[in-house]
Amino acid sequence: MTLARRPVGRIVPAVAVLVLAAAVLSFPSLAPNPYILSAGVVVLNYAVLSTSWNFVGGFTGYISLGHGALAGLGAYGTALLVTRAGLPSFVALAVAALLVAALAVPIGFAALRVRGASFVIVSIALVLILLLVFQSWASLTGGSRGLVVPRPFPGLLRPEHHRVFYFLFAGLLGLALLAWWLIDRSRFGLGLKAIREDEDKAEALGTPTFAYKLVVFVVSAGFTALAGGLYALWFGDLDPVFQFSILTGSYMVLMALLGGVRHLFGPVVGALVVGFALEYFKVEFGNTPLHLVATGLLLALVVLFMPDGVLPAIGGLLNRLSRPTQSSIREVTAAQLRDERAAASAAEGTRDRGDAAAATAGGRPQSTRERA
Amino acid sequence: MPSGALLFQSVILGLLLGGLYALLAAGLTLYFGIMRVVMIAHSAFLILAAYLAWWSHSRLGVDPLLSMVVTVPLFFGCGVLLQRLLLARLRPVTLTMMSVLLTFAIAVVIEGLLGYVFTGTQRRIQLGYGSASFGLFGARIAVVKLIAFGLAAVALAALYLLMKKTTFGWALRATIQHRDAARLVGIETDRVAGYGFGIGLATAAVGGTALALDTTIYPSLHWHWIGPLMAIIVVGGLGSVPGAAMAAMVLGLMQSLLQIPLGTTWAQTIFYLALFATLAFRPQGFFGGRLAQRF
Amino acid sequence: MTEVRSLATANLTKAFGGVVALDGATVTFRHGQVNALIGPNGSGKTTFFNCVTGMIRPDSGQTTYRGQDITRRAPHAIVRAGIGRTFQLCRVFPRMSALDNVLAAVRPAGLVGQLRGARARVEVDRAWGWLTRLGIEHLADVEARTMSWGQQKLLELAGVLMSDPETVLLDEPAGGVNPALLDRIGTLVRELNAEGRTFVIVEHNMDLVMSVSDHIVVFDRGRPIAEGPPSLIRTDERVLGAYLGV
Amino acid sequence: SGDGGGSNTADDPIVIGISLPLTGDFSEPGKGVQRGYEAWAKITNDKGGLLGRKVELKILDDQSNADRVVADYEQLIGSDQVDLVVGPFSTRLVVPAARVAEEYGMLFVEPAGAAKEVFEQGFKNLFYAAPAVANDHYNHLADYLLALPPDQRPKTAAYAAMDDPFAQGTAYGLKEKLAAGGIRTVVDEVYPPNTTDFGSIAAKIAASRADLVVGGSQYQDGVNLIVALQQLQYQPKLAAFSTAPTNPEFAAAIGNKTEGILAPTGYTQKAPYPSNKEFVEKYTAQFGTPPEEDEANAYTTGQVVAAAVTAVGCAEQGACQQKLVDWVRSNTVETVVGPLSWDATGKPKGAHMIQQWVGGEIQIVLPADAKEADLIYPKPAW
Amino acid sequence: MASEIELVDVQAGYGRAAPVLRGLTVSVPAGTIVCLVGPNGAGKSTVLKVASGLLKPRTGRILVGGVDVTGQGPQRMLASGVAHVLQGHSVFREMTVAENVLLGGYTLKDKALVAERTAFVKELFPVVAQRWGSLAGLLSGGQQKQVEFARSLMVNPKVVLLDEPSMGLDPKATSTVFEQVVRMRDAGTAVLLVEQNARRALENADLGCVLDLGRVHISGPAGQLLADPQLGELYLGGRPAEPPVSPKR
Ligand SMILES: Nc1ncnc2c1ncn2[C@@H]1O[C@H](COP(=O)(O)OP(=O)(O)OP(=O)(O)O)[C@@H](O)[C@H]1O
Ligand SMILES: Nc1ncnc2c1ncn2[C@@H]1O[C@H](COP(=O)(O)OP(=O)(O)OP(=O)(O)O)[C@@H](O)[C@H]1O
Ligand SMILES: CC(C)C[C@H](N)C(=O)O
Ligand SMILES: [Mg+2]
Ligand SMILES: [Mg+2]
Repeated sequence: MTLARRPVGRIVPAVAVLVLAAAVLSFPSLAPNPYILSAGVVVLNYAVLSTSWNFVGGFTGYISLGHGALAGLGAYGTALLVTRAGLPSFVALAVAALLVAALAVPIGFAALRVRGASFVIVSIALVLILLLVFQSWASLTGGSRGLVVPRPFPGLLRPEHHRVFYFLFAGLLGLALLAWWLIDRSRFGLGLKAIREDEDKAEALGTPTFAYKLVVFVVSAGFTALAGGLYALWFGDLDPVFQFSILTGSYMVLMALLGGVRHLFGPVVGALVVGFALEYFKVEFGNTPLHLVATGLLLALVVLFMPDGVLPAIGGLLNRLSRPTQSSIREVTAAQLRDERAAASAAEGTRDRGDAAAATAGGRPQSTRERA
Repeated sequence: MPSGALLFQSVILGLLLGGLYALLAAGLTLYFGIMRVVMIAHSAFLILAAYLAWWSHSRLGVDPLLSMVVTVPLFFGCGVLLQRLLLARLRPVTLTMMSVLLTFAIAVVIEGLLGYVFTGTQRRIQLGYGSASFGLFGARIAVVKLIAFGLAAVALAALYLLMKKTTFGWALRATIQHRDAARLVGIETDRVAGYGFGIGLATAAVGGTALALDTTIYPSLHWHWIGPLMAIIVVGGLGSVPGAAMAAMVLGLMQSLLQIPLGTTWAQTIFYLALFATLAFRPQGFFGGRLAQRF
Repeated sequence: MTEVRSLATANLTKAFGGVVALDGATVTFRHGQVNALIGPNGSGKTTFFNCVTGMIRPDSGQTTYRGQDITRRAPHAIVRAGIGRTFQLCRVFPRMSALDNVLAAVRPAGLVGQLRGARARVEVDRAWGWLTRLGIEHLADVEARTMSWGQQKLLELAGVLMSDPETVLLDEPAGGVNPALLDRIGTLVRELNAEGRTFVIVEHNMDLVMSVSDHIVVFDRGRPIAEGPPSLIRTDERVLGAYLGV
Repeated sequence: SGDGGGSNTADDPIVIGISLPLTGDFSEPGKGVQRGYEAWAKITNDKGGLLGRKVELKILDDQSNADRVVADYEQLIGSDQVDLVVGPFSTRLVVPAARVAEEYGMLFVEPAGAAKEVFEQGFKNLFYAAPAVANDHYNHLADYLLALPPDQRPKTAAYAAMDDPFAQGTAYGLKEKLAAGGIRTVVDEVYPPNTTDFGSIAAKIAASRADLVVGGSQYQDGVNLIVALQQLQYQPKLAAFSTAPTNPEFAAAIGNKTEGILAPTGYTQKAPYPSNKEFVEKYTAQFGTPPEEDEANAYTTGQVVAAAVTAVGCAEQGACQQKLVDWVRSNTVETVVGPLSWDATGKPKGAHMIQQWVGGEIQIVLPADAKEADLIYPKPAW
Repeated sequence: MASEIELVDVQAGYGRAAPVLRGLTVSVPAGTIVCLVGPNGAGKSTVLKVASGLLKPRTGRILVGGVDVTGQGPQRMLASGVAHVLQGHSVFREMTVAENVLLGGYTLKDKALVAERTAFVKELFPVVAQRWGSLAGLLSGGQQKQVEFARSLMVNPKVVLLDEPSMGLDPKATSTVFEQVVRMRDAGTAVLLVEQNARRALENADLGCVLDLGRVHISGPAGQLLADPQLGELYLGGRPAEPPVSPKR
């Protein structure tokens, strides 16, 4: 049963990757005007952010509403390194991301000690405290006057500027997705998922849970900071109120959740939907706060009716259509089972026992016939 | 060096502020500690209640305190519905996580509707006694602040008694801890959980009215309250009403005193410092902490 | 028979508020044996496991494993030293399939090991082997949370065995397991023991305890009151009074 | 414009793109600005439009959000192909918005980027359509106070400013001058924009017994601070707050205890400038109340753009924009706030007036040549 | 003899999955212990959940005292006299032992009766009295089970559904529990007992019922089932453990 599904399980993602990559890369040439292109940049930025968030949220189940703060740190870090230290833009970006990742170690040390609701609160607190610091420490950060990030390509016209950053963001997204995919299929990833399910049990099975959480938090922080920093270079104006906003973090959660946190492309799908939805609500309810209402309703609908996200919901639907309901009950009685087993071991002679013993000893069983 | 008079005045202001914090945190404690629901929308409801108080005062000419006659039952009803229609649909395994998002959505919806109905303009109740005050050993106590404090004290005491001394309180806690077992001892779990939520929201109605007496309100104000309130309930020990009250008073006082040397912005960081200190040294909270498990 | 000390504690003490759960417990388990730890409810057996595996810190006392002091190590480090355990209130990863539950017990080494694919053929086969031996292979693709109590219990056991511990601590492995299957579990324990694994089993099912163990330690009020082979324990006065209750 | 840019015929309206904070923190003044723009469009169209073409406004809501304001102007210029753009409200939004306009080469006249930061960005297409920037708002008051005989002159001053470039700019503009003139600063508080509880700040000011209290406020924070000060029964000799006291709802908001409060303003309905009479009349007819400062600033913005378009004779994206910019830079425009001209950074060269609440009404008291009443100092108790 | 509780041709399952119970009929007369045995995952707990109203059957009927109560929730069922003790651990972990036990009498209005019952269970299970004020979640596994059983003794129902009440209990407590079960039966209660401690349970039971694949496989007098060697091997266990494969070192 496990084997039978595999080929399909491999082809579908491969095709999805190709289609997605083609769509992403051809978008700039299809975009009718620079505005649409800039909207594309925004959506890609969302996608990178929510994918980065999903390193922590998706694998470990720790819901951080504070990832906006990490993006903000990346943005301010990049900006300050450019303006104060005079580093070239992209060097500053890399250095800032590394610094934020380093900073994520102590932050993670404090925050990852607590679970569930307490962690959510800590993550909210992180944003709020950084907001206070960046607002108050005006001599460094410019405070509420904001900070202007010099353009990395000063000669570029605005449409060209968008196009360049579109590809930069696409590259970053590819990198983040690759990293997520690698972890997802790895043993490290399985350990993280075990933490999500039952942290104490995972620890009791020998997973160094704290180290695992910390590592993935740092990776997530690094990618988030990269996205934030790249955004700063693209956007140009930083204001603590917007950089350190709970809403940013919440949108990341919304997008990841909407797409499906257990899926590689979940956050990307979520970013697309949210990106479009925000744009649509803005156009539709332009000058009333009803766009907030619409966003809220969208989130509520997802939570209530698609708690696992759009992708699993679609998958579930397809499954239900294509396959009859399966049962977890063994379809044979105890007596039949005994007879079957007896027959099997008679047919295979002593091999059955040999198999089992080899398996126990950590050896390689010669046959996998049981799974036919 | 601040003068003695300024210190004394700040202590008084801090205590009055702490009282308000305590009431507002109490409702959160209820959902959070007892029902495992992270209620981000609590402060949005608070602002909603404040708006209703403001609206009934400025449009109908009713004293804001009287508006509670309507808002408290109304909010109770809302809470019951909210729990029964929305939160009850969440899967228990992911309740904590999903409740964050669902209540976040509710908060945003409320903010949007408030903005739509009342516009984003900042509002303030204009009471005849708004700037009235009386002296106490050289300090001044504003009448409105004292009323807010009184409201908070009464509501808190009532809440505490309800949770500790009545069968309802027991039934509520049992419902949250093991729903099936609670049903099997005959508790109407749906109704009880609904009422529990209703009571939480009713405290928001009282708190919102108290809040409206002496501050400006605007639709997005609730974001401003979430941080300090969340910090308070963690410091106080999740689920402990007296703990939250103590933490609120202490932090309110500290904020007020720290404002003298540090200014408004830095003084607010006390909440987060206290939060991190709590997590580092006593994750179960400094004042409550009867809970057996970490969340 | 070898007399190698495997897991040993000296004066292990743990009090929760006024309740003294472990009261200076000094116990030695021998390598390569099936040991049983029995005692009335609340006598400190689970607490003993928790202290030994680092899940809680003892107030005082020492734990050694094969001569090494492991008292203050983190739980995962103790697992790496070779001690695996199951829980009394059985714990599985609820939203993972049975197969993944078992695979999650693999302990990778080194960075490369961490990043290797989790569904490597070797490991899947091994996991499958365990599921089969515990009679739940038909549930391999089923999420653990939808399993019956006994099925979860078996799944947990499969997970621990997958992590390939040298010494296995089982907290009430028989609780809720069908008696017909229990016989198979007894057999399994003996087989694994024959391969050199040490067992410490907490259990109230005396048939299982008496039939499977070489050495029995009886706990009462947080400390051992008797120990010896089953034949001896069965007739020990103190044990009869404190535990078997006749 | 349905057919996208480029092929404008004489019948096509001139589309003017604007993003405004219609919701969020700046929604109240944002709506004032919106009314001002609408009044300008109507009055202009009633007179036959610009270059014989109707004027059409395309207004988007930026939710008081800097990310949004950028996306809005991006959309207006790049996607909607508007012919002209004008600015949003508040310095915080003006700066990012101006950068978009700049990078698309558009003329950018704005009604509300008053803080000095706006003019330090090196923008070449930006012009602030009001008499003076924030730091100069209190110039007349500073001159007045420093000219008082030493024994009457206030000795100490307390400042409290919102953490906002504009609000701080006003308060600190005055502070610098007074401090240089020997008036000691005893309290200097900054509070975040979302502050609602002013008890502690007021306590500090009251405890300092400063002669003079200056609030760098937008609107509601000013109201709150005044009420908190009154609760503590603090009676300064002089109290000045930026923008709040000029709001029509101010008196009611603080329970009518307005006696003697001062405020700077760039606009008065009674101003003698020729276009102002028309503006006040038609605006009042359109909206039922007379215009305030925010409305006037927006109207002024419209006037500046109209003057440039009329003089240059074009209004579309492309080369025309640079001609408009050049024209504005080198000319003086008659507006409802008086004749305006700009330096190289787009900074206007005028000054603000000072108003004071006297007998339940707000009156201009400085400068002497424009005054409607005498400044009362020390102010009566509130 | 009229059945106190009767499940007639019940089909039931979880969510959208295939049914777990597939046309199952069980009835328990008053004053009788019926013991359900069967492999893990056979559906024993599911039977009890259907009987107490925790799980609504897809088809089939549930009769209590001859009255059709199909589809009623647990509160209504309790009111009709059906009590259910869950498998595993279902104490209210963050409430005290006292609160747990007293909540067992949640539906009782009579204060005196509550006091009397409390005294009774305190005497029956010493740990309840000793740990009266501590949080139930901090007790040991077996102690929690005892508290749970004590909680269920606070009311005096007509039908008791017990899901592995002896799991995790030490021999003394196990005996106490079985004694109580027998006493209930003697007082006229209908007891539906699920036990993996199958031999011991059948020894105390009147009727036995072997469940497999969500159907009743065999049912009959308990003694008869115990005597059946085939059933013993398949469901009741009790073979001596196989000798070790290789000699011990
Ligand atoms: N976290 C805790 N806090 C307080 N008391 C505890 C805690 N854990 C265990 N205890 C107490 O310590 C004693 C020993 O408990 P333990 O769980 O070790 O018993 P046990 O021997 O495993 O019993 P059982 O056979 O019932 O599982 C009990 O009285 C229990 O109430
Ligand atoms: N919540 C659930 N959701 C989906 N399937 C379930 C659920 N609970 C049980 N099942 C399935 O129903 C079947 C019967 O479960 P049940 O708990 O009734 O078994 P049981 O006979 O009590 O077993 P045990 O002896 O292990 O307790 C099992 O195959 C199990 O996988
Ligand atoms: C004078 C006002 C219209 C200026 C505006 N409040 C600003 O933030 O810059
Ligand atoms: Mg135990
Ligand atoms: Mg069961």
